[in-house]
Order: sequence, then structure tokens, then C-alpha cells
Amino acid sequence: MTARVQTAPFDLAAELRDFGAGAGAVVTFTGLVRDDTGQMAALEIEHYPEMTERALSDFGAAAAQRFDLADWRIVHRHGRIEIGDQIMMVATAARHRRAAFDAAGYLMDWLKSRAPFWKREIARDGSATWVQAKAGDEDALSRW
Amino acid sequence: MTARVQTAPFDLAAELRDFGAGAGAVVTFTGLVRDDTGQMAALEIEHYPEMTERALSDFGAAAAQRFDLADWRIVHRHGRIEIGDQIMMVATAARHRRAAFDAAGYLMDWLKSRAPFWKREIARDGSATWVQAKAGDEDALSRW
Amino acid sequence: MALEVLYFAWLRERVGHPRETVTTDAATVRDLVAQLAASTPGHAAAFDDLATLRCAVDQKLTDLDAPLSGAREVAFFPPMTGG
Amino acid sequence: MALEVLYFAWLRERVGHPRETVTTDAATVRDLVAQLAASTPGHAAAFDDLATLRCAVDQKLTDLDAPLSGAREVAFFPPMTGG
Repeated sequence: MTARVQTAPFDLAAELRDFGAGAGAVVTFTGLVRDDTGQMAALEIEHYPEMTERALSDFGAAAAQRFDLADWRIVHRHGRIEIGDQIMMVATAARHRRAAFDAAGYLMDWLKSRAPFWKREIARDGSATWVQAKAGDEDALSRW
Repeated sequence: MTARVQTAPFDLAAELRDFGAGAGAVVTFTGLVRDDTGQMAALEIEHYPEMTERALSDFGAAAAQRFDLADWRIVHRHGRIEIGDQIMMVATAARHRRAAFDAAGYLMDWLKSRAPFWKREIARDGSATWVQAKAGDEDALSRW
Repeated sequence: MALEVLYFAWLRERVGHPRETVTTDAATVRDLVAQLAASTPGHAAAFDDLATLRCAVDQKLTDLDAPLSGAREVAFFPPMTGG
Repeated sequence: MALEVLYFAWLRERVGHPRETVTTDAATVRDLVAQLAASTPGHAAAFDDLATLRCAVDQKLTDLDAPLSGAREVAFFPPMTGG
């Protein structure tokens, strides 16, 4: 039942050690830096330090109650992240698979458009472009 | 893009090493032996050796096509599995989170009621009870 | 024809063995079930509820109306409980 | 009152700095935006599209009609892109 924001990489296996004891179903989501254009050097993520970790904790707790989770974890990186590297992870543990899947999907939809992070793509030539929010991400949130 | 059936435990971290290179989203599901009654000693899983691995491979390939997966993996154990230990895992990698989530949910719904495994709960007193299929598992499959 | 017939889970327990070779003229899985159910009390018990019976012909899931011509292996089992 | 005002992402770039202390009588976030937008061309550029403007008061997401009485910190930013 923890949320962390950090610049350092994380190790999914270490995060899952002793995660969700007693649960029957564990779902994880890991987001990776993808280079769609072949021109990207890295991703850079800015966040709102005074707000982020508490917002993540509050939302994790809300999801835990809504989906009756045995455990949950959110780890989100900020700063510069290289192509192919992990950006963030969510893990959920519940008695049954549907709750674990739904809770992970819910947390991801929320993180995409409600957690105070802003992504910027850094190109190989040094230019930087802020990632635009997708209309679909708002739609995804309205499912819940 | 592999399916394996084995008695040995698996290591999720090792399974995910080099998994889904180039993808933006990786979802995993891990099923664990849960003791709801406090009387269980272990789970025992029987399967249909001549059929299982090929059925899993065929279905993984179908899911890959349907959800445009960059990668997928299914590992399912059989034989005796202790309380709290991992039974099986599914991992899916796709460009976007929705496809990765949907593919993992689809594979799980299929595995629950179409993959040739049969679970038996072994109680501490040595008695054994075959796990009944849940009507909800058939319903889950009809979503797709 | 000679068919390999396999049983899993509690069907295997009721029949008393995991596989047997059966000589049959059954045209469909359903005909084969009728022949097998009549063979021993264990088989009769194994096949007492066709609603929960599941089957595979040559390692493909199918239903009781599947034809058996050309088949080599038929498996019977209760609803699967994987995952 | 004195408010800490924070800017993130391209709002921060347009304003030219990440935070500032602002003396204001604004009753709502919207009133504060009007005051800030009038202060420099950079601020005007940062606030040129209210439809995509997002804000938090004392580190809680809210909207432009949120009251500012008792508030200590207001943050402005574009739509979030986490995950």
C-alpha cells in the first residue's frame, strides 16, 4: 500500500517481493519509453513535488477501497528516462482476477490524466516537445 | 511469444527480462494459491500433456493477432503447488495500455475455462476436493 | 475402429484409469459416450451428467456432436479450471 | 493576500519562472488568472487558452471557479500526461 516518486530506476521483481500475501491475483502494469519516430533520445518528466506523492497515495487508497484490494503499489519516475526504460509501474493484488485487473486499469486511467506529471520528448538534435494529452485518456477515465 | 507448462516454480523477473522490447505497455497477471478456508495444505493441478502446450500457444498467437501484441508469454504450472506460491502467469506487451490490459484479461478468461487444467484442493487432513468451475468464468469469456 | 480414450480429473477417478483403447463404430462423440457409459458402473458414473461433460477430439476442444471419422484420440473431462 | 503561484511544463516556460509570490484580492482562481494574464506578455501567453488550463489550489486539483479564500498555494499547468 505504497506510492513512490523517484528519479532512480525501479526493479519490478524487488517491488513484488512479499507483495500481496494471501491474495489470489496480482496484476502489474509497466510503462516503457517508446520511440515511435526513431528520432527520440529520451523522455523527460516534470512533476509537482509538493503534490505528487500524496495525490498518488490518496488515489491508491481510494482504489483499494473500491476494489477491495489486498495490496497496491505505485512507483512513478521523473527526470530523464532513456528509450526502452521503465517509466512507472502499478501493481494490484486482490482475491480474484477481475478486481485486480479493474483496479490496475482504473489506477492507470487516473494516472494518465490526473496525476501531476508532464512528459517531454527530447529528440536526438536536442529539441524538446511537450507530450499532448490525448482526448482518449479523458474518455478512458469516464468509464469508471 | 511463448507458452510453457512446467512443474517447477517460475521467476516473474526472469520471465520479463527482454520481454516486449519496443513496446510501451507491459501487463502481467500472476495467479497464487489462496487458502480461503484455513484448512488447505496445497493445490494439485492435473493437465492434458499432449494438448496443453499447443493449445496455449495457439491461443496466445490468436490473442497476439487480435490485440496487435509486441510480445506475450504464458507459463502455467502443474503438479503440487503450496499455499501462497505462484500457479501461473500471463504477460502481454503492446504499444498502448488498453491493448495490453485487454489481451491479458482475454488470455486469463480463456485459461480459466478453456485450457485443459483441473485443480484439486488438498486439505491438511489429506482429503482432496476438485475445484468446481464457476458459472462466472463462462460469462467472463462471453465478453470477448 | 480403435480409439485412444483419455479421462481427466474426477472422470478419470470414476472410470478408474487414465486411458484405454476402445474398439467402436460410434459415429459421434455422443455415440461413443453411450457405448462407454454402458460398459462398467465406473464409466456410467463418469458420464452421468452430460451437461458438465467436456471433450476433445485429437486434442481440440469440441462438443458431443463432433464426428469421429478419422479420429485417433478422444478425451473426456469436467469443465476446466485453469488460470 | 499573498499567494504562492506555481507553474509547470509549458506554462512555466512561457511565464519564465517556476514560482512567484503574488499579492492579490482575487476571489476565485479565474480572477487570479485574469490578474496574472495582464501582468506580462509571458503570463498572457501562458494563459491564452483557458480550455486547456488546469489548476490546483493547495495541492488539490480543482477548476477555475474555485474560491481562493484561505488558500496559500495555487498551481497552473497544462493537461497532465502521467503513466
